[in-house]
Amino acid sequence: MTLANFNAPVARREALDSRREQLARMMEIRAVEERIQRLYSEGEIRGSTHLANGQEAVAVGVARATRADDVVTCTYRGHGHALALGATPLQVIAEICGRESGAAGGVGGSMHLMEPSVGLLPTFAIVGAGLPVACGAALAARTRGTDNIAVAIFGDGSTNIGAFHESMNFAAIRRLPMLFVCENNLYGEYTRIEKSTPVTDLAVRAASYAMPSAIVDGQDVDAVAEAVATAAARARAGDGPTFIEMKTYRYSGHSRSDPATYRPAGELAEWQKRDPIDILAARLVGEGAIGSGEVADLRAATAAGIEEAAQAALASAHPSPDAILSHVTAASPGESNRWNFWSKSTSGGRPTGTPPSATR
Amino acid sequence: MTLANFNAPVARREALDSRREQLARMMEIRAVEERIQRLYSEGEIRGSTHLANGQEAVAVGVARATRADDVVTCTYRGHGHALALGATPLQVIAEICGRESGAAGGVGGSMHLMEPSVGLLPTFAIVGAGLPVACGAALAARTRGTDNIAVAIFGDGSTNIGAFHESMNFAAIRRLPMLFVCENNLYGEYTRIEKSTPVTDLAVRAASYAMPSAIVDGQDVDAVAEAVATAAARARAGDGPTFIEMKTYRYSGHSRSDPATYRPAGELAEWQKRDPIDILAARLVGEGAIGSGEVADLRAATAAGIEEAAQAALASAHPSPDAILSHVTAASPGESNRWNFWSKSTSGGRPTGTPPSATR
Amino acid sequence: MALMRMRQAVLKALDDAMAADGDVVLMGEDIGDAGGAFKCTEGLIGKYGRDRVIDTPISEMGFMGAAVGAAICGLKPVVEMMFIEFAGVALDQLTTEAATMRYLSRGRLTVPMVMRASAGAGQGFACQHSQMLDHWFRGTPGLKVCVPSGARTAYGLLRAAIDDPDPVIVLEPRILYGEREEFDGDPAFRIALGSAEITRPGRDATLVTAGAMLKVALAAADKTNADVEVIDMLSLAPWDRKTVAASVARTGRLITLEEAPAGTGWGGDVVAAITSDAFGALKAPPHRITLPDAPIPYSGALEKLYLPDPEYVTAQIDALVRNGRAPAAWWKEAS
Amino acid sequence: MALMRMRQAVLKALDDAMAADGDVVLMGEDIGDAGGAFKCTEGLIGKYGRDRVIDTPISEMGFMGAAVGAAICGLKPVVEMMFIEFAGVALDQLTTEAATMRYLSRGRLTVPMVMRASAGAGQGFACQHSQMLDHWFRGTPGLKVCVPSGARTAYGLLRAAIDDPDPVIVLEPRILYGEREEFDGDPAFRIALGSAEITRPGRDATLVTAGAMLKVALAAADKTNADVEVIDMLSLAPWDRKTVAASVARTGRLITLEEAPAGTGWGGDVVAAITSDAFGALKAPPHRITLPDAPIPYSGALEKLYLPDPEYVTAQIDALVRNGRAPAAWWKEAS
Ligand SMILES: Cc1ncc(C[n+]2csc(CCOP(=O)(O)OP(=O)(O)O)c2C)c(N)n1
Ligand SMILES: Cc1ncc(C[n+]2csc(CCOP(=O)(O)OP(=O)(O)O)c2C)c(N)n1
Ligand SMILES: [Mg+2]
Ligand SMILES: [Mg+2]
Repeated sequence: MTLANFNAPVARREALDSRREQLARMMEIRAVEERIQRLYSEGEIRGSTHLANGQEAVAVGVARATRADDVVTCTYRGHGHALALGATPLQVIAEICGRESGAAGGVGGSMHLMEPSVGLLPTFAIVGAGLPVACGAALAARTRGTDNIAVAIFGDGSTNIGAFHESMNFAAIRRLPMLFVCENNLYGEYTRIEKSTPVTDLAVRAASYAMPSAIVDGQDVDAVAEAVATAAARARAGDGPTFIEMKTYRYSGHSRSDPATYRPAGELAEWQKRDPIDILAARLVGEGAIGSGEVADLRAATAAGIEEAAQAALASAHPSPDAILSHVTAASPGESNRWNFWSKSTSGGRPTGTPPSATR
Repeated sequence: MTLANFNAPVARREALDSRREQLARMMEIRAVEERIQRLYSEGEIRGSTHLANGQEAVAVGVARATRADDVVTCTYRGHGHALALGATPLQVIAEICGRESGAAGGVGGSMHLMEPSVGLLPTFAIVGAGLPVACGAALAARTRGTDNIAVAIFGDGSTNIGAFHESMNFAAIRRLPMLFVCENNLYGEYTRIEKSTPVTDLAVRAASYAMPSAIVDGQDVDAVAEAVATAAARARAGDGPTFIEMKTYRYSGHSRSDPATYRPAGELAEWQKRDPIDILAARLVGEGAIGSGEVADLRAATAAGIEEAAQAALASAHPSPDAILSHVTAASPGESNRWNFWSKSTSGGRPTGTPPSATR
Repeated sequence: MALMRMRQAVLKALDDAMAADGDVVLMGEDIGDAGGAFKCTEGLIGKYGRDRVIDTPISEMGFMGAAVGAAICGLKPVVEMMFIEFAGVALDQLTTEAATMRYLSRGRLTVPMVMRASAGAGQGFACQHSQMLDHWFRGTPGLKVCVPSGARTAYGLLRAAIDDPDPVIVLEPRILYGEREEFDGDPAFRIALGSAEITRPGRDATLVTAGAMLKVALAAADKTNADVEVIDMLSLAPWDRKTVAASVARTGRLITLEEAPAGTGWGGDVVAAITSDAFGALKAPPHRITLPDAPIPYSGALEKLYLPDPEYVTAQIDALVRNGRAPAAWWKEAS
Repeated sequence: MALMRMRQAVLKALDDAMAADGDVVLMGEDIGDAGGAFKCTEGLIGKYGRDRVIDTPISEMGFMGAAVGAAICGLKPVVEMMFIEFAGVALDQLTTEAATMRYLSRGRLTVPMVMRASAGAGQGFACQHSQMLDHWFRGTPGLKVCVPSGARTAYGLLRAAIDDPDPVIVLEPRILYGEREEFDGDPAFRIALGSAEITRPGRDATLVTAGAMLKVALAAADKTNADVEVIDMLSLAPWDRKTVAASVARTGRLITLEEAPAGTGWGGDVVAAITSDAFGALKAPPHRITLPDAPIPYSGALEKLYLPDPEYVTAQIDALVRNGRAPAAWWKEAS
């Protein structure tokens, strides 16, 4: 089962240079999330799953403004980021359905997507845990003399956990080449931000670390990309980390079948008026980058592609029982295929001769 | 061995209303710390011990501006606070020498002083651990309908640990009746603040929680007391927590025999020019509250009293072997003598009929 | 007698305890307005108000410590830890602060708090949301740990935990929340911490287990030809050495069924202690049935293989009773 | 052969590893300019610079996680945890993140990091700075745990830990830092993780121990009339089941001497496994010598009573070998 080609994730990342692909990728994320919601209802998904529809502009904006050999840590709400960074719909859907062709071979599930070839570490299921790890990636980049950066992506609720504070401080004091990207979608689980957090703009928290910060319209992919590009350039130049607050919104509930009845009436509708896909579509039509009739076609084509990926995922094999005991330590069964970030000898960080995982 | 009388700690706390006693208490703290340093050299102290000479004004200022039935959490650098709050020199020195007459019966040592009758919980040996506990005490005070407050005391270095952040946020969002008192003595162990912390004034960190803050001259006991009194009144009135940064300095090294060679030349001398005891002594002489000749006498008398306490501590019994297995759980051996904070039936929180621990 | 789901029993225990004692307060993420991620606190905020049902920020170290402080100062906090793994960001407050408070203060300051957490595998929450992790707490002087196996024991243990004057950790097998069991809901019902129950008497072997594994043990006991006594540990610390030792003295064989890899499971301590107590009575070497030394897989196909099922346990018991020796664990044969 | 203090051996191991491999970096509080709270990193910042010897803020979760990320991205971080108790504010990054990274990524992302921590009792650091706490890590799939017993083993284990492609925890008994031992400092010397050493051969009983207890065990072995084989575990996870089982098969008696209360000590798992492996050979019930179920007292007089000494261990061994049964622990008689 090799739907994705050899270089699919990196190629998909690089394709984001195209305006049209940016729009298509946002549509793809939306379609994947909607399909996953259905797969959940259909009983194909175990445990929990967290959708990010409504937040597509953040995912695509970050991916477009960073490089495939940068490192990204994000959370269980990571389907969109995985797709934007370059993981294929098959990898994502298959993982969430526990298939061997999934991004983690089916042992991780919805909360643990990853794709090393485009820098995505296994998404973090413990709130706050990805931030210190991103600091470490940034530290390694600097120590190893590359100009790579690390990007930590996390939610508004995560800014109340200790690891956030420790990471911001550590990154600031060591001027690490990294970005803190906070997706402020107004909710942490079922709790609205004002019930858990005494400040409205989380960007004010950067001042505790003398760290530059920005507040960005997270529904506008161009605004996201611009802010990320600026901060990334600063980080690469050795000028340290930046905190970027993306004001955004998740259309779905927190997880699984959460109907999100705790939201004030009309809030969702209000945000949907500024739908990130619509905003970009309108802009591209305005720019003449895409014909106005093409938007619906692109959407339909994307949906069809995702349906194909979903069917392929469901038709693909469950992991073999060997997977249970493999890759626990280096002494366990399982082919040794460590990803070498920034290895000098290869392009894109892939060590020579190692088959990329994306082809499973 | 009953040097301390029945109500000694509470009486000692209340005595701080007197200006003269404020000065005497600061001298007492200094003398105790100096004696402990010698006891350490003499081999009477095991493990580690952390002196707070130079920081006496913070201890006495906080104690004087709060009530004996408020709750205080502080750190291993807590000898001065224990004495200021009301624990007796014998309790403190004996504990540090591991004697049964010590504040923790000799099982705790230098890092774990306490005196419930004046609100001092066992001092915290884990950086940051006392802050959430103080939040809980404040929560209990409010839930139980008292006007008590909790005070968390901690160092500059502790503002970089996650528990600090989580506690500040929790206190702010619940408007807890409490104070965060940061003793910014410029060092966390052997590291100067600018090497670990990207901001100079830690008070700026309060803005992350929309919490009011103040920066106070920690060498001036009156400035300390005034800031604490203001914040305490606000907390008691239901107006929430305050962060107070006390600019201060420890004259000794971090612990034990640390010679503090990492300090820039002249820094200590510069701070000693603004010695908190000298500042108060001069002020009291100026006010006419004390004759200028009396200062030296008071100092000498204090030193003599401390020497007596030290001798008494050394002459007192080691804990009995029973202490090893007692008080592990309620089912363990050991008299049940739980301190009932704010119990309606007794004054000062001491439940009727329970012999106060301070008399051991 | 009515059937009750375990989550209902937990809710009733909290409700009854709060009604009986105004000092009992709840703390946790989304336990108030949302009623808890697993609906174990549903409706309580309406009944008892926001001062007693406290929705916290995502700050486990913060609110765990707040529970310690509140307990010292006269409340009886019951903290909900949504998944026990999250205690990994809050451990210090339980194992280092709460556990030593009574000791350090020579009995003057005590911490009557409870941390209840959902725990365990079987539902595809993957390796960071599926462990029991009792070993983080078990054996720490000053802490108690218990694990219910259904609605009745969930009620009895949780009420006992809230009554207890010291910190208690209750690990609620998440997979049992929706399971129903006969339980009359008697508000006076308690299960003494530290005491086990003989769930099924037998003469040939003693099968000691806990939590969600009880059901597997009982099914295996039904399947095997041997006459197996099944003991539900209920408390992992302290644990009921007397009951287990007496049983093994009768049966001569000890088997543990643990939802943990061997290196972290409670069975090591149990086997060592009982071997010492009942050495002369042992007809076969004690035997532990554990999870393999590997994280818990997400895939349903794999998780099913990963967890012991009644067939596997039956085969192990049969062999031990018949041959005096259990076969190697499946993963040892496999590798 | 020269005498070397354990702290010097640790320093030499770090120095040699850094010299040999530019990817090795150190992280921790006051390890740079100050040379470490226990002087195990003295001089290294001058030699290797601030990018490889990283003084961190007081943020254990932060820098532990940074070590995980740095390890994934090609460095080999060695984190110093000043006292192992401080891992209570950083546990998640080791047990939940580092331990599962290789598994979740199917071998693509690995975490070749070491956390070395000072641990253990005996010097009056009191109950929150004196524990071994190996049970927080031991048995967690994906993590290795080892404990040196002197300069030579500190060097051999730490070099092996740094070489290891997976996360390893090295618990250095603090009380041994100043102790001297013969060790030639051969930079090629390694002790394979997972292998124990027979420190003293004997025929009557196998006394298994680790860390600072080794000295007590050897002294007791000298005192007793029995001919005791002493095994230094060195690695607690994985542990050397083969060596211990073979020894017990010869001696017929197993005694563990653990610096932990029974509920948290490594001996339960060891006794259970060996009882299973060597059941037929056992002449007496296996016996564990542990700490009491109580926090560690500060007072020197009490801490001395609290910790097992050679006399106590000798009496336990003598009784087991002579009567086939060890006397109850001193605190059980006492209470
Ligand atoms: C340490 C920890 N605590 C609690 C949780 C449970 N949890 C999962 S998601 C979540 C909400 C996070 O909110 P936010 O950071 O705003 O991210 P969002 O889900 O909105 O993207 C919580 C509390 C967890 N996974 N880890
Ligand atoms: C969690 C934790 N990390 C590290 C330590 C070791 N330690 C003890 S005191 C200290 C420095 C604290 O500095 P600061 O907060 O400024 O307080 P000060 O000692 O100056 O009063 C450190 C790092 C500890 N006790 N707990
Ligand atoms: Mg959110
Ligand atoms: Mg300081």
